[in-house]
Amino acid sequence: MVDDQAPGDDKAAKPADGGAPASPEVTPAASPTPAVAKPAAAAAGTKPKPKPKPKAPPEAPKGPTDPPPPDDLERPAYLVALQEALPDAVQAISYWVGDWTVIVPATALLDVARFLRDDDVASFDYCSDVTASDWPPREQRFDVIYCLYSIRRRHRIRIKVRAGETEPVPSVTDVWPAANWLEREMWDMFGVNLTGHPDLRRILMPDNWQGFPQRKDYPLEGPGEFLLESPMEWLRLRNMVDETEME
Amino acid sequence: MIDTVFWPLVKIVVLLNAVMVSVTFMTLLERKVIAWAQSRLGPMRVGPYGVLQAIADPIKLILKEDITPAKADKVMFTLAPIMSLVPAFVVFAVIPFGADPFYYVADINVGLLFIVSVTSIGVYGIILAGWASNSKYPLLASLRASAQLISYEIAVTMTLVSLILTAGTLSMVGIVEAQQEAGVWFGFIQPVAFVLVLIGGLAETNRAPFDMPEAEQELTGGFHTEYSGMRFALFFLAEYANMIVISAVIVVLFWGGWLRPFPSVDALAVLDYIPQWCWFFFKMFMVLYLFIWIRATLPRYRYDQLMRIGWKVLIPIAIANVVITAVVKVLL
Amino acid sequence: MATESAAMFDTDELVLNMGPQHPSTHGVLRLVLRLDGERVKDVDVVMGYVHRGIEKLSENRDWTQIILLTDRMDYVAAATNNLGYCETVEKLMEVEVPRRARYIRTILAELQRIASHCLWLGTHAMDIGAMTVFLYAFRERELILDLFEEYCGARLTYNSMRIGGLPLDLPSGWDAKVRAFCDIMDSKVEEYEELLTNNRIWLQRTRGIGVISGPDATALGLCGPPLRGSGVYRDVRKDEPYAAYDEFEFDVPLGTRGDTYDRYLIRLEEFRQSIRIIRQAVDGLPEGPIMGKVPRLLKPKAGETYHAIESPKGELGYFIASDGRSTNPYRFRVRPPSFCNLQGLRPLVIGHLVADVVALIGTLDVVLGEVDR
Amino acid sequence: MAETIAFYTLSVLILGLAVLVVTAKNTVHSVVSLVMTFLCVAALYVVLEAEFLAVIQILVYAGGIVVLYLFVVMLVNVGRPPEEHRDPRRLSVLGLGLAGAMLLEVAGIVAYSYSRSTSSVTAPAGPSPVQGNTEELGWLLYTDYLIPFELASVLLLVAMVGAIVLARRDL
Repeated sequence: MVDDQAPGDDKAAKPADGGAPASPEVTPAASPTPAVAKPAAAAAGTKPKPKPKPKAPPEAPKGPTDPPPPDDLERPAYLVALQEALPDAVQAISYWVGDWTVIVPATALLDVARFLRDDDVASFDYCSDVTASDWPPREQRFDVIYCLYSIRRRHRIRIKVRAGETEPVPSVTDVWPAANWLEREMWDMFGVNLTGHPDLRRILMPDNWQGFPQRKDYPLEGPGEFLLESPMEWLRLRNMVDETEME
Repeated sequence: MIDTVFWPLVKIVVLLNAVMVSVTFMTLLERKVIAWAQSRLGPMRVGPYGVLQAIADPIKLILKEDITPAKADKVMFTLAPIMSLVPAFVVFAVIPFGADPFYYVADINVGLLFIVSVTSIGVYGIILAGWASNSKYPLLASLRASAQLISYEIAVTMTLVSLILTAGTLSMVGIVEAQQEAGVWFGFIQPVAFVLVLIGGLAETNRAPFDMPEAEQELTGGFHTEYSGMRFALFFLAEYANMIVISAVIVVLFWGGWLRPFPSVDALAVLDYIPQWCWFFFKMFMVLYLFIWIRATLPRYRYDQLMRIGWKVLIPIAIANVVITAVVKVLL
Repeated sequence: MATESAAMFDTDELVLNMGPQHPSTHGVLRLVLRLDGERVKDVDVVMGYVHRGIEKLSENRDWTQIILLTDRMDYVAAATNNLGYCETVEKLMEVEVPRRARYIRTILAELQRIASHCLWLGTHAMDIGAMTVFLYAFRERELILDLFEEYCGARLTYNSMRIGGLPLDLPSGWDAKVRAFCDIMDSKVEEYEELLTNNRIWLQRTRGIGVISGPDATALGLCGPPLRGSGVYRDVRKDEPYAAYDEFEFDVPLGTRGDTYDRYLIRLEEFRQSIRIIRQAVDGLPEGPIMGKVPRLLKPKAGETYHAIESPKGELGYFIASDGRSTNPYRFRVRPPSFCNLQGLRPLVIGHLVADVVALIGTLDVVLGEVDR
Repeated sequence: MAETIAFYTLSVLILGLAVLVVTAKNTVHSVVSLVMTFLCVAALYVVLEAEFLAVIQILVYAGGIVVLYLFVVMLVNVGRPPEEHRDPRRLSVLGLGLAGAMLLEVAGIVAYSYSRSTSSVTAPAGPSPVQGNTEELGWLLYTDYLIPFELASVLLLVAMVGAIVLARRDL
């Protein structure tokens, strides 16, 4: 169990559905690759493949709106403190239906996280949730989202980090141990390139799973594209794992 | 020839069958009593009020497929249930159900010691079952069980010594007669010893709250995890037979065996019209009921706590009890 | 010969595979325990056996259809799952829920909390060997299931709420039955206490077992009773009131030692507090509509939000992103309290015995349907 | 007659099981054979009407000591194949020598007891005031053999303390 594969490599696990051989690792995050931007490409009228997807969504959203806060809204003290302490780290601030979100670059994530945890005004001691969302047409397709809460001060904030497919996102497990499994799950589902995580293994999916199910270009139905491609190979791998797992 | 061979054989056959039948009904009793304790009905389908469940269960067990795990040690795997069952049945030879020799198979002069020594063999069944299954849960369980049995055996045997001192004999019949002479059941003279033997008995029969070896929630059933069908039934038989043995021993040692209440009060002589064996079985039933009641009520001890109780509480108390009994005996 | 005898005295580490088919892992949890004798040196928690991809499925379902998927997460507390989801979408759509609907939702959620705690109490006690409590607790849970059945027709997966309100008003006479249930439950909680609270064996099995300090519990992301058991005042009902909780009086029980016994006491106290809330809600139940103004075709504006409620297990959060174009959420994420509590299992378990492992799984009150989703 | 049959049956059983003890490849099987041997010896005691001795034999050896043997054997052997016997003939000379010495000794004892057949070996020094096997044993232990008995118990105590000291490294 413990000494199973070290699945840190998310490139190998790219879903290759419907015979689209375009490999995203050739031009990682430089431009929307054919595979990841297929719905967008189909909508634009270009026809990269002779076999178009039968059920392509009409139009894929380009990304979250992340609306800026209205000007007359007073910013909470912890945001002001954050902007004062780390002015370069805050890319943008967003406000929607009562939720504050700060968007920070991945490089500044750890600094922001530590500041928010340790600062007296902010004191976000509780990491509610770590998750991600996938916006394939965008260059930096992933939004990595940290929902924080301060038990002491009773307020919430979300940190959002935009990351490309191979762009490293530092793990915040050192800041909030709670993020350990949540990040594992996020990695399991999205394949965000997490760095510095102490125990990066699949958590919900089987250890030998190929692909990252929560990505938008991952098919909803079917037992996984790997099984579709070569069922016997899948069966063989599966049996092999079952045997080695028996310690 | 008839006296030395035929009658004992008949008695043995009758006794063995009686024990088997009582074990099956014991399981029914347990299920029913626990069900009532838990505000439900228990088995109700087989026969009126489910009384035939006692027959249906053994039939089911006998008809089930008997599986031997592929990597088990075949010989030991088969031997283990037998080794745990035989001692439990052998013990019944020396238990007197009445004053008349008709009611017991043998009255040997080291009866109590015989019981202690024969029951101590039962642990082999458990150890070997766990080892022969070649599986981790049974192995852990059998280690627990044997450690538990051995430690509690010491406490119980120590306690029995004080009883022997009080009665002045090792013979089971003699102990009851001593209670008749004393005019009082030893349970009133040796209440501490009674509690010790009761607790030790619960532990030795792996009953709640000391049922760690079979803790379903922890070890998925314990040393008999890998057993099925008739071999499992043998373990089952052994466990319940052991319960009956322990309750019989408790009745003989502490509650006057076949004696009526207040054996020295002549005014109650009318109670003598109830046959002796009825008294015996009634008392035994009460002890068994107590066992079941405890099981329905109490949570389970943890293994290390159980060992601590055995070694640090029961054994010192038992030794102190022996010393006090001896001193009192000498002084009087 | 010398080296051989030295090797013989080496102690081997025993790897014990607990689950996924094990009577007390509360579902299909698998623990790979590394044991020294019976003492746990390390544990690897393996899950995902009932991973159904509810998040992925939800991203391809209508907003309304998702309600019934949420039933299947924490299947012993379906009503709170419904509530959390509906509240989140309502927050995203900025829909006003009528007061009567909020009251009824509160009643349902609190009944659900009692039902879930009943199940927890039963299984937890069963793990520690007190089998009678199990059936007692289920007896009371049955009463709640009857109430739910009368309300919405289902006994386990209720699908009992809608975005903007409730699908059904209360059946006539239901409130009287709820009141009667509250009276029964009051006495039954006393009964549980009699059986366990001062039981020596129960104390020995739970006191000092799985101690975790308040800061540690916070850092580990524990939530609900395990967090409060460590003395951290955190209850979403109080901190970020939702439904109608800001209109009721209730206390948040806190532990002092952070052990299994404290978590047990807290949940027992939560029975009483839930009954208190239900009584207030039933007494003050306002008249009025049960459905807010919601468009027939649900299509929230593009935006994201995170909203949490206090489920019986702890902070149940939903992160939902809408793209404003399709009739299904763009991103649907559940913050499962059981998952986060289960993360606390490893630090709790290490150094304890195998018998404590089952007690500690019980005390965290995980539901694998929610852990795996 | 019946006693003779029982005696020889039991003797054959004891010898056969004893051979199994040393020949069994699997240590656990060997230990179980040992238990059987002890049980048969106990049965032999019963035939000789020494019930107390029989019961003690079972209680101490079969029920106590061998259980511990089995414990150790089981724990040490987990996951290991039974070790092959190394060169079986290596110590055969020594074994044969020991067996011969043992035989001579037994023969000597028999000859000695026959030559003094008039006086019983086990006769107590004073007249025993009690009847019965158990009582007599107790009487002997606490009169004639008091000092050896106490010495043996002291020896056991020393052994126990030693074992505890060895087992607990942090003492």
